[in-house]
Amino acid sequence: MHLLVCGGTGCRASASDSIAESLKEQLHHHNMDHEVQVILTGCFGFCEKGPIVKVLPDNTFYTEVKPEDASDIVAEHLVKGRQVERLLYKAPSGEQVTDSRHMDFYKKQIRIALRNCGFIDPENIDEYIARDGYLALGTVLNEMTPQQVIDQVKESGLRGRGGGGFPAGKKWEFAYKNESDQKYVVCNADEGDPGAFMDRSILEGDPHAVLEAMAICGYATGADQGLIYIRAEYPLAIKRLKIAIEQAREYGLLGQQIFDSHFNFDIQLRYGAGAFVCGEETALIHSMEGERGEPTFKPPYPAQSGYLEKPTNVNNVETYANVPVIINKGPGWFSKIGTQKATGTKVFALAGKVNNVGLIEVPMGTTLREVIFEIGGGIKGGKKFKAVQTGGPSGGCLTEEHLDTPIDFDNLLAVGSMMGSGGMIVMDEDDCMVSVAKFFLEFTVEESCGKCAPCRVGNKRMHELLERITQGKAEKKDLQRLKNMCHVIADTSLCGLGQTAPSPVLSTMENFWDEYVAHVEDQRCPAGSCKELMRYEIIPENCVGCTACARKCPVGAITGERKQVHEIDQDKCIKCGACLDACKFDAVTIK
Amino acid sequence: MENVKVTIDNQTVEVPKGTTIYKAAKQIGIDIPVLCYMELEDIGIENKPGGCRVCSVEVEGRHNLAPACATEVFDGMAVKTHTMRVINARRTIVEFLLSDHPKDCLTCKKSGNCELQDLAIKLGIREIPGQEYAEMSTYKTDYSPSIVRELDKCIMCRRCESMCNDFQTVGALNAINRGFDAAVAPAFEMDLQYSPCTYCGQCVAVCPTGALTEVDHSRDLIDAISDPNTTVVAQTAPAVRAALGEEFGMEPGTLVTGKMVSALRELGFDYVFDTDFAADLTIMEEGHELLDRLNRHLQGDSDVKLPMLTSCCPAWVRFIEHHFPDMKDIPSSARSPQQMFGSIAKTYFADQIETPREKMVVVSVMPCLAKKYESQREEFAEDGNPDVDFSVTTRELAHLIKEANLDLKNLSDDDFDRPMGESTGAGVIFGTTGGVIEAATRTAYELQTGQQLNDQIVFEQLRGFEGIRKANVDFNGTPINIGIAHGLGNARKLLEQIKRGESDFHAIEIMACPGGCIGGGGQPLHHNDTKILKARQQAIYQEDQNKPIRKSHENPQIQKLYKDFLGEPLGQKAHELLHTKYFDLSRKIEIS
Amino acid sequence: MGKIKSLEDLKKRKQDLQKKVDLRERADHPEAYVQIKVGMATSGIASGAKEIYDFLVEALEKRNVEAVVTQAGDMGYSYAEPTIEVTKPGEEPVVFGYVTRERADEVIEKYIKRGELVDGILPQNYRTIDDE
Amino acid sequence: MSSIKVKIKQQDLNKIREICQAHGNEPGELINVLQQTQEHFGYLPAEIQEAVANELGLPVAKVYGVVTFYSFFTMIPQGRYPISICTGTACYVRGADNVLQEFKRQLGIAVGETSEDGKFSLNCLRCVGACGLAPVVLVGDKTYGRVSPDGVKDIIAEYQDKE
Repeated sequence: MHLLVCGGTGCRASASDSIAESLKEQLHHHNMDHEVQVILTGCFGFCEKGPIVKVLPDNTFYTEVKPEDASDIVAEHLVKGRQVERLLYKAPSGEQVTDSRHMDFYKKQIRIALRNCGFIDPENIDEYIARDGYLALGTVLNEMTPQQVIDQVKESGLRGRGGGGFPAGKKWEFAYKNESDQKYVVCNADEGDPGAFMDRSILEGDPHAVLEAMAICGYATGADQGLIYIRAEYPLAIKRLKIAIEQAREYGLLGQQIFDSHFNFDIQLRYGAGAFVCGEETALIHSMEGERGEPTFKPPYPAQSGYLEKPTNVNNVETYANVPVIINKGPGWFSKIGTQKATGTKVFALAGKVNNVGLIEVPMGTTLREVIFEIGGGIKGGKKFKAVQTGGPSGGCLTEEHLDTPIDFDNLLAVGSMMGSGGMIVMDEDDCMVSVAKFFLEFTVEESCGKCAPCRVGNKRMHELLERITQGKAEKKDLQRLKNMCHVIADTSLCGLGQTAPSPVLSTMENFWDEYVAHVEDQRCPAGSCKELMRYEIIPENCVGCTACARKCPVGAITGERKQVHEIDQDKCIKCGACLDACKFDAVTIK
Repeated sequence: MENVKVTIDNQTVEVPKGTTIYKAAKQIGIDIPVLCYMELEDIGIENKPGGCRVCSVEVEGRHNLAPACATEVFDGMAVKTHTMRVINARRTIVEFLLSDHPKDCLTCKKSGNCELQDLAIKLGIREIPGQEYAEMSTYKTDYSPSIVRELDKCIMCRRCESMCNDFQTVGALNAINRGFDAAVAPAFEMDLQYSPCTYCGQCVAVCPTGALTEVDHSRDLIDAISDPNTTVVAQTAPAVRAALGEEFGMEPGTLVTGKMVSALRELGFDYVFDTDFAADLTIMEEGHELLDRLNRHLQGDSDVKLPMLTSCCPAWVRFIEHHFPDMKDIPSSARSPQQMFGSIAKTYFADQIETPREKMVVVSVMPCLAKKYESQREEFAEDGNPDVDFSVTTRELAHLIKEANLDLKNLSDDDFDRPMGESTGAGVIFGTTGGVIEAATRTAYELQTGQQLNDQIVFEQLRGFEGIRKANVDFNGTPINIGIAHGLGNARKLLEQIKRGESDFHAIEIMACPGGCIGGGGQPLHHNDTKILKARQQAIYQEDQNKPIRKSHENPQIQKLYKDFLGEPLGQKAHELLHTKYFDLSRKIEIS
Repeated sequence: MGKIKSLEDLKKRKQDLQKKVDLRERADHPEAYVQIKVGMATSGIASGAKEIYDFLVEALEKRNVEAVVTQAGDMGYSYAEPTIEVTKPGEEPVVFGYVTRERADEVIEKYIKRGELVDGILPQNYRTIDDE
Repeated sequence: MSSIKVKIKQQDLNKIREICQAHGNEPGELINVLQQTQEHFGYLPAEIQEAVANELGLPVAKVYGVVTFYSFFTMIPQGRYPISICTGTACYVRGADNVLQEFKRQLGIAVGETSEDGKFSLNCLRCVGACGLAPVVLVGDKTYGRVSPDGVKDIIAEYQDKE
């Protein structure tokens, strides 16, 4: 039997390392170390209920496991064959699910990029090889010309998963056709989208897939050097990549004359130091060169003049992760999945107000409704769905009416959002759309490199105006001005960061115009979330003078004698809501 | 070269492939505004960050606007440069820029000569929406001896950064911070005086706004002239006369020597002298030093330092002191003309007019910002009284002339005062790249060979505009290898050659600014038109040609100076008054 | 392990390593393999189900039968314990009772390998969640 | 007139030299060098940047330009217990901002600052990938999930008495 323990970042944050250790101890105790193997894997995706322990082969899916649960899992399940019921996943319907294959969360998913995540031990190359690892590289080197490889990738219809959706094969071909004594293959692992962690999960769960794909790309484009640009804040992914690179070198799968061919390829790591704009490929290249990560005007494209001014192919982690499968199963197999214009699958980091937060991979063309209400299990706490935000700071907020939109690059663009790198945040009736727009703008303002005026100054001004709106200080004509700023910034910014920065504002204005108007005309926040437009007051008739609220108030804004009606000093009040929670007599109200 | 056809505002133009929209439009007289873009033809500097986006235009079939400065045309491209969409974008962007820009135009040094102001006027901007609550970047103002930095006015065009790093390789300025807080500044936002800045002033010369300006001494000048108890002496550098006229609407390259002298007299200077006189003096010292080193070298003295480098340019001197301190004994020990003038004025001339040096104010009019700093160097003062009290730029002088309501164009052509207004053609050509070394060659040749140059007085091989030039002059059988560099980046290349022992030059002239002093940081702004620099260079050569005497050692007032006062070139008195030494100013990591 | 020198070498290596992940591979697609559930509630264990389970896992691997052996709870045939349920790909599940090592051996050799029926088949009286 | 002197401890300089040499003293390795330098020193004060510039043959203005561009680099020493609040979108919609405000209030410091006793520093980071636990707070390597403003006090208290 195998015990798979999720070793993704989320689960590790809740001590899944110790769980694995405890399980091993317990197995030892019961003398079962030889029959049962404990494997710390990459992310299972079902982060909402982490840490996860999965028992194979019966697919028992234990959720929210603590190290001290190890003794029960071993003594009850493994020794006695009884599932530990209290650890089983309970569906939102309340029903216990005994086998992960019956979880709604996994039912609609097809795992290509995540095929090995939560399945193999990412620190063991043998497990990757056992799953056809490096077979694609071997096949390519033995049986195909670079052009044939490029043709297969083109034929598969694979498009860049980093945001823009540019056809990967075409990109490879550009790099291939630019002759040079030296070329580079770069993997963009500088995932900086707030609320996206799919690249990290792939690197943590299946690092070899990316290495193999980069080598394939190196062969196809004529590069013998690969560079992975990875966020320094991803220590686990870095560690696993380093191990994977070492193992691949040991096996001769990186290095000189791979598979006894004339092809040499090696990979180095470069660390990103916290700049979202470095997701833009020219900025990324400058950063790798030790410069400020500022984007430059294209052309020249990296395929013409990239790293150290040599032709360079840049793709992101998820894009690469698809490549070995395309080679092994054939482009035809791949292109049958998804839609005609967007083949294959897409990984999303599903988060926010859904029941099942986690990492999912669905075929292109799956609808937002399926993702949110089937895989995601609907809205948390039975609240009402309000919006879903895709594409992170570059994307937009979509509403009820867009729920049946099949997800692909073009469809999302058409409705005012975008695929982006795959963040998907669900919002409910308590979320103020103006505040959400402001949140994203704040991110853009912080992450703007400052090179071009519309992004540097324009976004700052937009953020200020949004701030005014949420404070009830804006006028109706400001809304028009805001719209104009959006259009100009989108129209004139230097790089994708600035060009798409207005999307969260434009899409919320488009879909939630009334909400903007309410803030401006009535100084009212319909979601009741804008603090400046809120007042906590005490209803004298209900107040019994129990002093509970005054004791809870962190800033001492509430005064009143015992058994006397209390009062809130509005100047001191920070609107934290502690008084509302503390009052047992419904004497605190929000206005 | 392949040509492509492009339609801009319904006009078709054929241009070579690779041409930008901006340049193609310019060819047919369509003016697309730019702010960050800067191309200095001939000196190989192009600043094209695509940052300001003011040049945005509409390209048919493209989803967003294209920056005209960076977008290359393609065959069949259709461009609209002034549609309402473009106008709206352009105006909105300039509103953005202004919303983060101080509104002190009334007292700003750049007022009337500011590219941002021009644009605001052109686009008819009357209000900046949201200004009441718009946060503005604030930085402390940095006053160095030469340059004032007011980063509040920085619009991140990055031109200064290009000049400081790509052209000068000084590396004092760099983009710092990011996003709204981004600006261009020295490390740790330190004051320039603690940075490796050479005060060349090329950052000031290209700054489109008032973020980088010169330290203004016009107030000191008014005070000095207004004081009846001081004798105010002017010296004017050669490059000033070739550029001052531009400030009064004259064609670039118009010589205004005589009118400038009139103006200075009108302003109330007691004596109007010429730095050219001191340039001749420099040649006497530097020329003799070169011959001395050369002859010792030819006699087999292996200790002698060759090549000898010129030392007239204070930015260049500061560059070697900062960046190549181990080579600080290579430049000539001769002081610059400005400083030679000062020390002679406050000794020889002060004696003549029986005025104590404390009562004399020597003011230099210079094309240069580093001269302000040079005049303040401790070694150029006696008991705290500087040889040159302060230096004003061509631009500051122009302001004063305008302030005094003088119509430069119609002033009479006056001559400089004597004795220190007498100069030769050799002194004049100090104002352009190659001029110092040509002047030195004229004198050194005659002194070394004992033969008159007569008709061959012009050394064409030393003239030109390329960044690094090499020439060989036959000193009657002895071939002398001469190198010339303008721009400190070019100087760096020659210095590194010397360091590696690969240099076979005997003498090298170095000027920090493009084209030499004519392109100095204190000159009328060229607004990126390097043709202006070339016109000024021609004017300098014209002035040389007009001079009856064209060799420094033939200047009668110089001859008299040596006879009556200094004695021999390189003699003891000359050493005291006309030579200097250099310091190690580099950054040093020391163990604490 | 040393360097992988050729594609053949890799394929061979994969063959050798396959077993490492076989169990997981099959768990993902049990319908493609012979599935054997061993009733292992307390009573099952008391009647020796654990030994049967161990025997099956070992024997199937030795005899190269691609199968998935899982533990199940009470199957509802307490009278016949230990019980096992065998589902061959594309076929209805068959439940065997009173399973001993010998009978288990017989199930593998006759029913699973050759498709012959053996003694001890119990009537099916429940539906699994899979069927829904 | 004299040169500008930058004072640094011998052992610090040795460490910087070691790091730079490990990267071949390549100017292109600036960011990797700074990463390791910060890892060693905890932050990048001016003299450290000067020394790195000197070793790599770069203008110190450029090094500073890079340091101030990337949010990972800091010139302020971090507290012994660096507190990071995830402000990724998932945490945001689940109330990270209120948690952040509460930390600011309780510690009396702004984001990017270190408390006077050097104990705590406060930073925001974008998505640690534990969205299921949102809002997430990190103290050093330890992760706290589903943190509410009420819980802030307890987290701080856990470290307050530690040395």
